[in-house]
Amino acid sequence: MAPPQTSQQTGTPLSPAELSYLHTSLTLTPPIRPDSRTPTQFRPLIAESDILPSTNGSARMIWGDGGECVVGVKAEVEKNSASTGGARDWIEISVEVSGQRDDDAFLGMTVAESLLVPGSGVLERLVLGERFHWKVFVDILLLTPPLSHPATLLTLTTYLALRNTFLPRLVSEVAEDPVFDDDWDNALALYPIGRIPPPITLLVVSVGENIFFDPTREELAVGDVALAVSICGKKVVGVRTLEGGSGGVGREVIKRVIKESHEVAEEVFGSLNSVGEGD
Amino acid sequence: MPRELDPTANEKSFILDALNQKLRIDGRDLDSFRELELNFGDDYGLADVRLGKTRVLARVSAEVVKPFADRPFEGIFTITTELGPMASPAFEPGRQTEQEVLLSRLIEKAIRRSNALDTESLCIVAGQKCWQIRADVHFLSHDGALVDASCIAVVAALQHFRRPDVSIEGEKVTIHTMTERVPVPLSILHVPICVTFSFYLDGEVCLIDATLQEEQLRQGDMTITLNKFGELCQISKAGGLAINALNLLRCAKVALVKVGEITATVQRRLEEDAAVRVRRDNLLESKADNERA
Amino acid sequence: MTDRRRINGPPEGTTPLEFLTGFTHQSVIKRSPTTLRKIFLKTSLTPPATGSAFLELPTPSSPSTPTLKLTASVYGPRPLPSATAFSPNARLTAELKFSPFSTPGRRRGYIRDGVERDLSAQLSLALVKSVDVGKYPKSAIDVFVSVLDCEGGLGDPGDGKGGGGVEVGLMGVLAAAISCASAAIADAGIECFDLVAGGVAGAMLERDGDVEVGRVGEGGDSGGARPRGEHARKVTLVLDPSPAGDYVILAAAAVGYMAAKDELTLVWTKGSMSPSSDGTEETERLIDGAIRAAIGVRLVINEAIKERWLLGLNEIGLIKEKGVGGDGDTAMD
Amino acid sequence: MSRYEILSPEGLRTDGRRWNEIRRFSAKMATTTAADGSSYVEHGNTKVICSVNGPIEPRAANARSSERATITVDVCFAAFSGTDRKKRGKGDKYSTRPIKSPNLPTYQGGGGALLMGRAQSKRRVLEMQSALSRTFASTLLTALHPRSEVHISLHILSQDGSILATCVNAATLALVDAGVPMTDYVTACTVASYTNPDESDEPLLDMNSAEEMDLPGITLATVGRSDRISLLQLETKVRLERLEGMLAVGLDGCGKIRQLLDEVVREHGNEMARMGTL
Amino acid sequence: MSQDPPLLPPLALPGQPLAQSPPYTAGTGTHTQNSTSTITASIAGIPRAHTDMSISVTRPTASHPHSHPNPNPNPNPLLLPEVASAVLARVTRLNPRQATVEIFALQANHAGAEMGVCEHTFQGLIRAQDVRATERDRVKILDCFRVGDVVRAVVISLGDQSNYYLSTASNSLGVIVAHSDAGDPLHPINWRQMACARTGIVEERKVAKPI
Repeated sequence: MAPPQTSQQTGTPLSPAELSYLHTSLTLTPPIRPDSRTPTQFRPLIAESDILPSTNGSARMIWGDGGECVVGVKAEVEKNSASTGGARDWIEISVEVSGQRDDDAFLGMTVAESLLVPGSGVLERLVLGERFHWKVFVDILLLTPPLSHPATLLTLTTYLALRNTFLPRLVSEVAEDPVFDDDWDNALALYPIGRIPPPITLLVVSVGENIFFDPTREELAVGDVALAVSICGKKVVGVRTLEGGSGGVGREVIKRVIKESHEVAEEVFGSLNSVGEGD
Repeated sequence: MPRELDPTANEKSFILDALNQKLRIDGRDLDSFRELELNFGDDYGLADVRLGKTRVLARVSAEVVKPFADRPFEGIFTITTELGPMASPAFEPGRQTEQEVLLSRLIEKAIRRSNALDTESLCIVAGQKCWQIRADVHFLSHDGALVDASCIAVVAALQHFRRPDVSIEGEKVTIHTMTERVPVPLSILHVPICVTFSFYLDGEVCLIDATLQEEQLRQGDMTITLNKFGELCQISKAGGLAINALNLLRCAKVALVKVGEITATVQRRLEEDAAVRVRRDNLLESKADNERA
Repeated sequence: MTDRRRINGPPEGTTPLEFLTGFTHQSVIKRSPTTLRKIFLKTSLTPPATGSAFLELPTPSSPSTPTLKLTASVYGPRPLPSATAFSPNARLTAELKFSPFSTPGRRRGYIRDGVERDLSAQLSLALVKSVDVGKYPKSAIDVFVSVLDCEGGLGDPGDGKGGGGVEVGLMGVLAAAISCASAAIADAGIECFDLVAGGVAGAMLERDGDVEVGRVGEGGDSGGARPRGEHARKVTLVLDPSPAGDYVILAAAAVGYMAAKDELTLVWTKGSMSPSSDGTEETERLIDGAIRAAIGVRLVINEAIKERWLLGLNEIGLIKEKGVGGDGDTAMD
Repeated sequence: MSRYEILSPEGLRTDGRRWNEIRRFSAKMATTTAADGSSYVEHGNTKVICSVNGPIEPRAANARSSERATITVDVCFAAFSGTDRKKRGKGDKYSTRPIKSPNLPTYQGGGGALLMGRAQSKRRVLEMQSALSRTFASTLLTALHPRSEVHISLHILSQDGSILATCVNAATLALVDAGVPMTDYVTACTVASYTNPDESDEPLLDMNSAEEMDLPGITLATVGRSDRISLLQLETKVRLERLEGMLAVGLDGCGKIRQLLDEVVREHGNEMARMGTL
Repeated sequence: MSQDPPLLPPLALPGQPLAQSPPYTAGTGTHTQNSTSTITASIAGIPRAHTDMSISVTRPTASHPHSHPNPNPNPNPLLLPEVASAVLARVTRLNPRQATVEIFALQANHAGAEMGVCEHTFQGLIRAQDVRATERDRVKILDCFRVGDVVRAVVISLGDQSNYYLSTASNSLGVIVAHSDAGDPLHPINWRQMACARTGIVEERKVAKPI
């Protein structure tokens, strides 16, 4: 069965010869990717949103390489006193990779970091009067770990789920205990249209002069540097280095990666939103 | 982890051939239990069940605890089972094997979940104090039919058990010692009994109360829990050989009869034991009577 | 049911003790944005380790100033545990641990939590790219960094601050850990392409009295609909920001930087939605800033290592004091 | 016995079904390429994803048997599958779904009860797993693949009654997709026994969670078209006389499910033929 | 020192450029940056230019910074067995096919390196066919080594995950220290036998040529 691919380990079964072949073919201009994609092209994926009635928002994504990810968002009312950590505890993210004991720290942190970007205005939409707030649980379930690094799959699915997350409308007064409008049609979107959308994180690997999006495991293995770039709305809100690559890279490369991913993100958002309308 | 040795090929073929001719190697006919032997300890709530070589000991004890926050009006009833190496070398102490979990789940469903014991009656002060009745099942030797035996043991022990009497005036709760007041029996709503069927030869043959050897050779099994009023408490046929629905119903009918017999035996033994006790502590008994009068 | 056997806690829970953290952050704000805090770095203080280093910043002027203290120790190259498969390169593992008493107020447990696992992963990333792992086949190099004291919390939720801005606490810790560990590796004499220095830079937004950016509510709509007036407020680039600083950091970057090769081994940036621009050039500015900080730190590392060596060499009188013109860091520019 | 009417005088159930109707059933095969076989089953609001790997080399030494393939099952309740999100304890991957039973109020809040709930559900999951593996062990031709393992992993995304049954159906589909040789489909459904005001009983096919809470019911799985029952579970008290009626309805229900599964499989087969993969 | 190299700093730090790759070559403790072919220091130490135009950076072994009560010989943590490096090893296990040894000292195979004691011992393997150069198929391990012997050998391969593969197939290689069953030291008498001075008992070994 497919080995559980954690962010800590990018083991590839490739021989040095194969790796060098891969590396050269990727450094060509124009580059040649093993699966003959263009550098900015993503692998085909099936996405559906709003699949689980028992959640406030949910999405499911299946990738060509068999990676499958389900995200369910649930909201519970909680006393402000209950969460000592302040507003940042109001959103709780857990990443569960099936067949793995504990949650994946790196992925969790990456998602949480971009999700809790200050000023995204999510947290204040969770406020319920003076004493209560919504506590949102984002449960990310990686059913069959993909053969490549799951970060992209994971965040795209999370984006879809959050995009379709709705919270019942509050009808009670600010001071009293919250009472909700039980008509689901009046529910409020967690991320209303026009406001800042949820973030996504793109996985980018740079080989020589070229930059590739949605890299496969093999491409990650030969890349000079692999970055996870989080984009929220139109803004780059986070960059993280991933394992893979040997030696450092010049700052120009990093900057180019950031620029390009910012441009590509536009298209990604576009297509994702179309999914949302799709079903 | 040590495993129970499987029967040799010879034993296997012999037993199966015998079964094919509707014969069991211990001479029983297919749908009869082994000789059920039930003894009680000197003090209340200790039942010792022997079913052939299988021997199970059930101990019921009570203590006063705080009821669960979400169910203030109910007492707590727990059953704990532990398969130790004493029963069979195949069992290790400590770590729960799958078999053990399944067994305890079965007994759980058969007795606790079917509300054989009326937990409301265990409440002393709502939300404050209640009795926790706890049944510990010990397996002394394992020769098949553990479920049936332990189920009998537990229900017998529950019926045999007497808890100290309590009196409440105002806030004050007094728990009277056994000598001070006659201890009171638990309120048992019904007496569930488990009957386990074992299926052989593609369902042609089905046995009751299989021995260990027979259990090892069976293709499928089913445990039906009934009480003598003909209420099904629990059926569990977890996979194994697929059995024709009519056969299953037939089994259920048979089970009902068996349950009747067993409950009767348990009842008889309880009465005998009670009689013995009366004779023994006649004195105390009468004294208590006067006090109550 | 088995759970009934264990002793459960009291049904009505107890509240943990609140500690007062009496920090006065004045010293921090006095620093000009582009000057780094003073760093104290000393190598080979842990005899059993192959190489080790201790880093502290800033050198406490008064006992009340929050400081960051951490030690790094390097073991190896030593043979891999027999279970692991053959590897032609050295396996470098880095583990970062917060000592239980490191964070004020809250005691940290001994089991590594998510933060620690994440930082450890990033740390090993930053280091492994600088070490010449090819030189040490089938051997393991283990780096242990333990944070003894971290300037008034990691800025993890709980210690109030940072609602409006991003947290730089962790970045500071990571950067310091990288520098310290790199010094330790050099001290161990393990062959590496270059030393890695960690640097942090942040886009600072002075908070003037009238507007509270600290609270969530405000920070919330600061994204899209921020009044024009707000943009007038100065956003300056600050190197090596202290989490104890009394200002809001809108965005921050931490880098692992190899000065001699002018290459990055690690990039970690956090941004916020305000001011609403596309974050690219902002991020770039920050990365450059962080690199500048890293260069500064690098000089300190050089000096520390040299100092250690002069000590060593003098002992055996291999060279005399004046021999070293200290032009080690001329290589940097 | 229940706060609201399970069965209206017109003979309609809360979700508008008649007594012998099953809920909307839709299933897909080969949903992912990562596993040898996979399926996704929606039965009403109960949704299960199943993936099968095997026959593979046993991952655990004790899962190796020299004469037949061993079947291992993982059941995992997603954190968001229940009505309220499960509170996960350190390390355990099981949902603390309240134990359903008419006379036990469901566990909620209350430290002790929750602890109990978690321990309970852990064992409950274990029971499910063993029941599933034993069910398929008797229908798959395991003797063809000695010293190997067939691993079935089930993820329950959303629970609305008949979970064990749905798991069985999903697993059957996935096993067919994986091409593991089997004698016939194993199909499962649930039957509740409703007590009319006039004490006469009425079996209701295919319980949803509300009905599971309030009514005694059985889960049964049959092999192929025959009325041979390989799995039968009853967890709550009910008169013995009623069993017969429930079984009858249940067998009929399983037949229906089998029909549906069969269509899915054939549809998928044709699909593959069209794609030229066959 | 032919012509003076471009000023070598008295103390080099990792990443510090020392000289251009042509004419100079990278010696120990240095590496050549592929991009700008400059010889760069990889460790902190004293750079030296050698007559063979190679530049090396060395840590003065005598002062390994933290070893203040300076035990001699000072275990050098950075010694790793490489192919062709000579080692001293102690025999720990024997079976008919191979002798398992633990390497406790070795001599890196670059010029002018001397035998150094390593901090950790490495597990090595002397396979029957690697014991001697002649009639390898007749080798009986039990007639060549005994547990406890100290062997001089060379590394022939990094081997598998757990063992380095060693060879004693040379006159200068083989058992150099051995004790009889009684525990008395044995002295080599010929290339395959050693004798005890006290009892005169003779035992079989693969003897290294005494130096």
